[in-house]
Amino acid sequence: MSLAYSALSLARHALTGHRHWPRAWRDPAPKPRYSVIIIGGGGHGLASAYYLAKEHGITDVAVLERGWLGGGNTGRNTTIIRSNYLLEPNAHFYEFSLKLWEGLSRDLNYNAMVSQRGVINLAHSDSQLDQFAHRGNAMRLNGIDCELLDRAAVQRMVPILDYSDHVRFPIYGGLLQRRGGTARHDAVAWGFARAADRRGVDIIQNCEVTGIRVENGRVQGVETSRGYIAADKVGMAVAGHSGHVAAMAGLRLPIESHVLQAFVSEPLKPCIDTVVTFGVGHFYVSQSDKGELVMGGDIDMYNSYAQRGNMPMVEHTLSAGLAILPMMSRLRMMRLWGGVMDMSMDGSPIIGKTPIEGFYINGGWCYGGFKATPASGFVFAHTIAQDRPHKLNEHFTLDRFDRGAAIDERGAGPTPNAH
Amino acid sequence: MTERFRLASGGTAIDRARPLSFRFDGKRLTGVAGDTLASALLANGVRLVGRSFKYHRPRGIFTAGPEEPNALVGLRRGDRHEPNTRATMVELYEGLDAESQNRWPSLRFDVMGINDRLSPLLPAGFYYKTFMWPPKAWLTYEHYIRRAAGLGTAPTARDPDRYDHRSAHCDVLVVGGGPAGLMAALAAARTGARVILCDERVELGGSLLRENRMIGEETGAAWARRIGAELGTLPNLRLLTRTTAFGLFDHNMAGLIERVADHVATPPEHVPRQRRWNVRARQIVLATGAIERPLIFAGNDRPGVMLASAARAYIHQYGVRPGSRAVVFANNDAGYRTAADLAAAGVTVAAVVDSRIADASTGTTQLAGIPVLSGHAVVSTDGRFGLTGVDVAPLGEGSAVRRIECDLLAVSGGLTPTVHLHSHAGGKLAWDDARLCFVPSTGRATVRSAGAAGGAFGLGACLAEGARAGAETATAVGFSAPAGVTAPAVTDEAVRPPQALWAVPARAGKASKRFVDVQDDVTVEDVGLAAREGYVSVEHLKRYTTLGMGTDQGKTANVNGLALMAQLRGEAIPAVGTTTFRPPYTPVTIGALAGREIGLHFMPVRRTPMHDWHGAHGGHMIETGLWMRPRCYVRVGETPDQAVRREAAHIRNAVGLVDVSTLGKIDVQGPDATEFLQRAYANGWANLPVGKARYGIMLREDGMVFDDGTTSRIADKRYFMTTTTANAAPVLMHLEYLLQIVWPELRVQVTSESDQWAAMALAGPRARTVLARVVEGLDVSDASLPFMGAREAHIAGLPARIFRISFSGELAYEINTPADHGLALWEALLAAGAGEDIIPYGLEAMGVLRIEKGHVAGPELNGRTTAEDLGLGRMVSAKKPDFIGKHLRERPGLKDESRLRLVGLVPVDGTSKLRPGAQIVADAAPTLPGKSLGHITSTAHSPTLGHSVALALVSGGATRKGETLYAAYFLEEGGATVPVRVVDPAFVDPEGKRLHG
Amino acid sequence: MAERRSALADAVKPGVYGAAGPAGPGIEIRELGPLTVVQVAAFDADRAAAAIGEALGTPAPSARNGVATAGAAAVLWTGPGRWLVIEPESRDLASLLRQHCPSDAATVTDLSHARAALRVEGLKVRDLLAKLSILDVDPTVFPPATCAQTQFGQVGVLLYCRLHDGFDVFLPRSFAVSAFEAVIDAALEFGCRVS
Amino acid sequence: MMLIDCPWCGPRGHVEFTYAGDATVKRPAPDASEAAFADYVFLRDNRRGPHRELWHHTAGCRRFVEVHRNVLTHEILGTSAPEVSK
Repeated sequence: MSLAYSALSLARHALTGHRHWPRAWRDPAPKPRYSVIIIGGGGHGLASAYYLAKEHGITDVAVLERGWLGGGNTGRNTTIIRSNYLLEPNAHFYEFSLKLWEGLSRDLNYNAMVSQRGVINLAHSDSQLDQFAHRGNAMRLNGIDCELLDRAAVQRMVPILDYSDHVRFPIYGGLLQRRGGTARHDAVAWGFARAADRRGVDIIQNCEVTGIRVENGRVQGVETSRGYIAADKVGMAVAGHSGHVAAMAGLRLPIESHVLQAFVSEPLKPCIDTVVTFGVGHFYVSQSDKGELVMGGDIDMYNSYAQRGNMPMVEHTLSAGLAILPMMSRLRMMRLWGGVMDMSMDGSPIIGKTPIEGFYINGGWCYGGFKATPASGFVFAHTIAQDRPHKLNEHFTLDRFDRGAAIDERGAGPTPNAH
Repeated sequence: MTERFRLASGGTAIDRARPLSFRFDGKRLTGVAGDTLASALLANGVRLVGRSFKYHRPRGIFTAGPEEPNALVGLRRGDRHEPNTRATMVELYEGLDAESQNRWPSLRFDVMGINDRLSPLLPAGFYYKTFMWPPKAWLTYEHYIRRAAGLGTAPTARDPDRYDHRSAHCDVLVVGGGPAGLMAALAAARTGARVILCDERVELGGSLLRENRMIGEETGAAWARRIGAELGTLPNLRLLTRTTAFGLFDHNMAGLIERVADHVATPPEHVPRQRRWNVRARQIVLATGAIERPLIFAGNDRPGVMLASAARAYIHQYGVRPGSRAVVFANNDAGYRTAADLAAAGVTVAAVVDSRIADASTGTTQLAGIPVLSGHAVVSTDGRFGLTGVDVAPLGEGSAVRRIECDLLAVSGGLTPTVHLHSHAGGKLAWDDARLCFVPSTGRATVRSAGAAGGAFGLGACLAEGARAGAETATAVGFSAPAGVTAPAVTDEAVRPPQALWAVPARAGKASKRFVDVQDDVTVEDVGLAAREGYVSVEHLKRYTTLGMGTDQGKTANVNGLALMAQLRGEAIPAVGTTTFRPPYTPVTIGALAGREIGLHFMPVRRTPMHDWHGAHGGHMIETGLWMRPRCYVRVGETPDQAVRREAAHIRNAVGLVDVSTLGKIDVQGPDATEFLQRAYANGWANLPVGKARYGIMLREDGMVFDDGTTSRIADKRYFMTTTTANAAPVLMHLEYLLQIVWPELRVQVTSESDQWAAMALAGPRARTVLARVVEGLDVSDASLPFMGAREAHIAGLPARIFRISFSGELAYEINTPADHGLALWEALLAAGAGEDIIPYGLEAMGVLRIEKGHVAGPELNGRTTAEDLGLGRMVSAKKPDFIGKHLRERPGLKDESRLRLVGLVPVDGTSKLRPGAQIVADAAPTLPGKSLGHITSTAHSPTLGHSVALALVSGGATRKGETLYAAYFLEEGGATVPVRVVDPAFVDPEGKRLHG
Repeated sequence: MAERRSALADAVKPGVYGAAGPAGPGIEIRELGPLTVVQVAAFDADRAAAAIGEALGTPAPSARNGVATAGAAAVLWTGPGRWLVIEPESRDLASLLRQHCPSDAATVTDLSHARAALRVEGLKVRDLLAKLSILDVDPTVFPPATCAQTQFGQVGVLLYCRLHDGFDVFLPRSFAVSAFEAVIDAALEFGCRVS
Repeated sequence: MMLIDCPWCGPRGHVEFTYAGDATVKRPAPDASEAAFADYVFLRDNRRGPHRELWHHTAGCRRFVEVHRNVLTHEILGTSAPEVSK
């Protein structure tokens, strides 16, 4: 029976009670050597392996995952995709990513539920509208869709927000990117895994990297919980744990790990159609297809590798939520969890070569990782295959801090928890 | 309609003398005080209460507690509507109004019920495999999927109720008021320790209220009531009923929700609906009990199928007969107790179906007149909206199916300890093969489980463990246990071990579904599909099938699902592991998490001493970083924009007064104060005489501009520093860091004086005239008080610090007075200026004036600009051996000539309006994507020049002076680009004649 | 001395608010003032403490969160080598302290106008503080003659426990109205008399 | 909420403090190289486990506190007055 996913194949399999679906990806034992090893079986690592195979014909690749695929931030984020960035390197990179998202489900033959329902950033003063105008005009000049909305236009799109005057932060308007939206996070990991597997990539779960072997400045391979595996090239895509893994290769990074929490409400009939971001309150919300309100806030502000946070940030985030959505008050928060973020020193990612030959880094994603997944894999694959960055990641180098070429979207400076 | 299922007697929770009327789906019914909505519905014979999430199958009441997956209702109407409310946890009150959910048009006839027929096409994860064609069509498919999904409907209005927060600290927190919890609380409290006991139900007792057990001569319920009363008399113990411990966080901070007024129609005035307790406990005893698992067989989801523990609870706690004719199906001894209790309550028990083979060693329990079918299982059920009968067959070979009529099927698959909080605290779990459940293993030293929560299911064991846990936790924090708190001796009857029966095998040719997770409609076949496709880790199983992702978070489903996956993988259950329990234990009202920091109090408001005056005099108040400031003062018949232009023009020609109290003010004092400023600022401070002010720029260590402001030397070893409004707090902390961590040898103290001083700027050609009228004992002539002079004097009898500094570019004085005098000084200056036509002016006119002067502010100090970028490079000291920012500002990227640097822009045509946020490009009609040369940061209509002017950050900066570029505002449809000329940013009085005047 | 206008001048409206219990309001609130508040911040804590002693007759408390009183003046410990001297406005306290504190031992800063002060009393006062702050306000932990700096929500406050059921609460001036509203709101369930 | 034992004020909830990052990075001497300053400003060990970090007791005594905390479990191993640069 056809391996491809489609309505037809679904119907055919229904006749046999779905008893003949094959594995989505194999469960191979690690080989002693690979051309390329990708550390980290999250969206970025799996996408990198997929594009290595698809774009560069490199299929002798292993993705090593400590636990289960997508168990890191891929499966813990609030699934927002957008490219509404101010600074050119970010704008071009994330816009390329958004374009990949738009064709991703069909490219992978796996429905990643890419839902371009729009992303609105709310403005609460004229000066904030000016800042949004700055960002919006920059986006348009960079060829990215974007609209500046007045209060009435925001109200038409998101009628459920509080437009009364009895609020701390009245809504003046907003910045809308219609092509922004959400995608199904787990499906991204699974879809890339299945597609990479079908191109010959070995995806190896429950295989923790415990050491990185480097000899005279060149990477040799990795020690793992399943033995030593040699490789010509090794790429790490373990955002959240970059500091920890890079240390195995003797590298210190311009990164701190911080915990970011997310919450979901009980499932409800549709009430919010777009992604709404309330920057002043560090709050954003969207509604999942299951009907849950998916909410996020700011990081807990202290270094952490624990995938859980504390109540003060929950409290603050939900008060912020009620400040724009008082109707949420009687709804219930059903689940809360934390993810570990690579907070870089300028709030922008690091994708590129390292001082160690054959060892490449992909990290420093702050909160931006999920939406970057396809482009991150695409340019990381290029960087590994060609041993030089792709045009889209040439600015995201590790040495930009020494050179004074930080990409500081927020202007917060070298204070990771401020980005 | 009468309560035909209400028993004549019994019911530990209810008061038959107090009838209550309520509505379900508009139908008027009656219950009694003490009922839950679920028990009242059952008492009235209502069995169909909702529809399932995915297949919209008819569902009834499945449990009697917080684990309820099915009986979710919409409670209350209008702005107090609460979707997805568990009927089993709702205390009945007079006039309660509930409606069923996830059905249209009605509960009995639900069109989406079609999904059940289509289910062969909708296996787990079906949506990952389809809806990919045609391109971009997903949004359309999704539109319908979203409408089919979801459960209840959200209210749209503001919640009229209030939610309070409070903190509490204790030596021992006991969670759960069942037999173990009661003993633990008593034993701990008797030592004198500060104890908090919380229980999520209205009454203490836990299982004692739901079971027919004796403790000594008393019934369990009576014993619980007596102990509860005793606890109530202990001053060092706080008793919190109707209070759910929803989460356990770092350092023993427990989150509790007290449902203060959910049991009444509307909360009394000033009483919160719910109160959230933040409890910090030195020791914690988790006596959270256990939750029964269902058994999995074909048709195990019909209304009338119920947990055995629930069936017993409805009888003993609520005096309700959960059915008329029952079958009991169990893999453990709970079945027999259930059958006996049902029989005693007058329910005909048609059979006890025990999946275990009876043998000589174990034998079978005999119950008078109740047939026991050992080694049998229920293989299917019938009944569209409620159970009408079950088919029973021997397990394994030979399938002599026998049909048994019944309207109740009580099932028990064994117990699962409620380990959520243990798990929140990072505790691990171990699988117990004898008891067939996960029990707490290692965990936080200060958190321990007692009773059923720890796997001790016998009453006697619960009581004993509770007493021990209470005494030991109290002694662990330094209290000594007095003699005499011993648990009453209760002998637990020997139980035969349960026998694993994770799913009754499907019968050939029967397609009827076997549900693992009844809320999200996850079947045994779905688990099989996940295993087949490689989604074999627990987390993949959960995410791929949505097992345990519903409002009940899989309390009755997770372990069964896990066990099935283990079977399919041919591994032991521990090898498959268990999903991490995340807070909350049960869903928590968002309002209760937010508390009182909502509405206008979402973030505190900061007010200047002249706040009320502004409001009373036409000030349009706007928020800037918590502060409320007047944007402008609008006169009758004026628009705000006109007001701003009028005010700005007026300052250039006459005089005005603006409130600048929001500026950060820092007292810098000490023998090394001067050296400290030398190192903290980029420019030099060595030779500033007392009585003089100086403009300073602070850099970040990475070389970017951090903040700017004027600092004055008011005494030999004392400076008065000002910062921008936005950076007042960050600058102070930065200085504290430098003094405490980097240069501890410097003897300097820094103290915030931001709130100590009211500050106002008197600006305009006539400023001196006005000041001279009211100042006392100070010659304010240019000779005596020149530009950048700083003096102390009295003004209109009020102490003041007068600084001759200017943000506006006019002759100006920044005047500070102790805050409580602020309004008086403000009014005195306005009075003194009456003859000079003085006006108050606002934030925006101030902005216009500073833009005309080319002074940088927030939009230019964006954290990405260096001193050079802002045209302040010459100020940065080349001589000082060290200062913050010195060492990284020389990096090539910060010296690059193509950096964005400050320039002025004017419209070439002298009329076009320049707008903030416009992009600067080289072509009149740029092709997209195009190259940015920079952007406009601030604009104003210059009253002096009579046209629009702008400050901009442009690549190359001043080197482009004279060039014509284009300002592009793409956000405006058809917005044409505006030709602009690059000029010096100081548009007005570049030589500074006016301010020196 | 010139008339002072407190930050709460318009906010404090005498009356009884909230629940009316049989025992009367559980909370009594009145504004204190005008006060003189002077900070002494030491480079040499011992010399500074002694100097304060010379100036006021009682040495500054060295114990954490300690309070010493000298006549109408209270000396509150606000950090290592840091004190706030608080008294009803009457004399030039800052100059007095400056005379006694050598400039190489401590600095003196007048903060009289930087705060608004409330006297909060009543049987429910500790319950009220438990609603507003995260401190452990149990009498065994926070007894009379001690003080603590903490926050009400996002607003930093200084609490001075004078009596078992009596606290003085010092609020930052610019936040005073906002914080006062929060205090009254929290007190409603206990009943609250503002005088 | 974490409980930080301020060496000066006593045990307080962590929301009274402002996190100030790795306590082990020390500002180099003024004559140190640009590279040394870049390391100080940008590079972190970011270890997974015990971590020495600074917290500023913003709502309390306004002193920086050195907290020895396991960032994997959030368990605090000790607090002290910060060790200063020199």
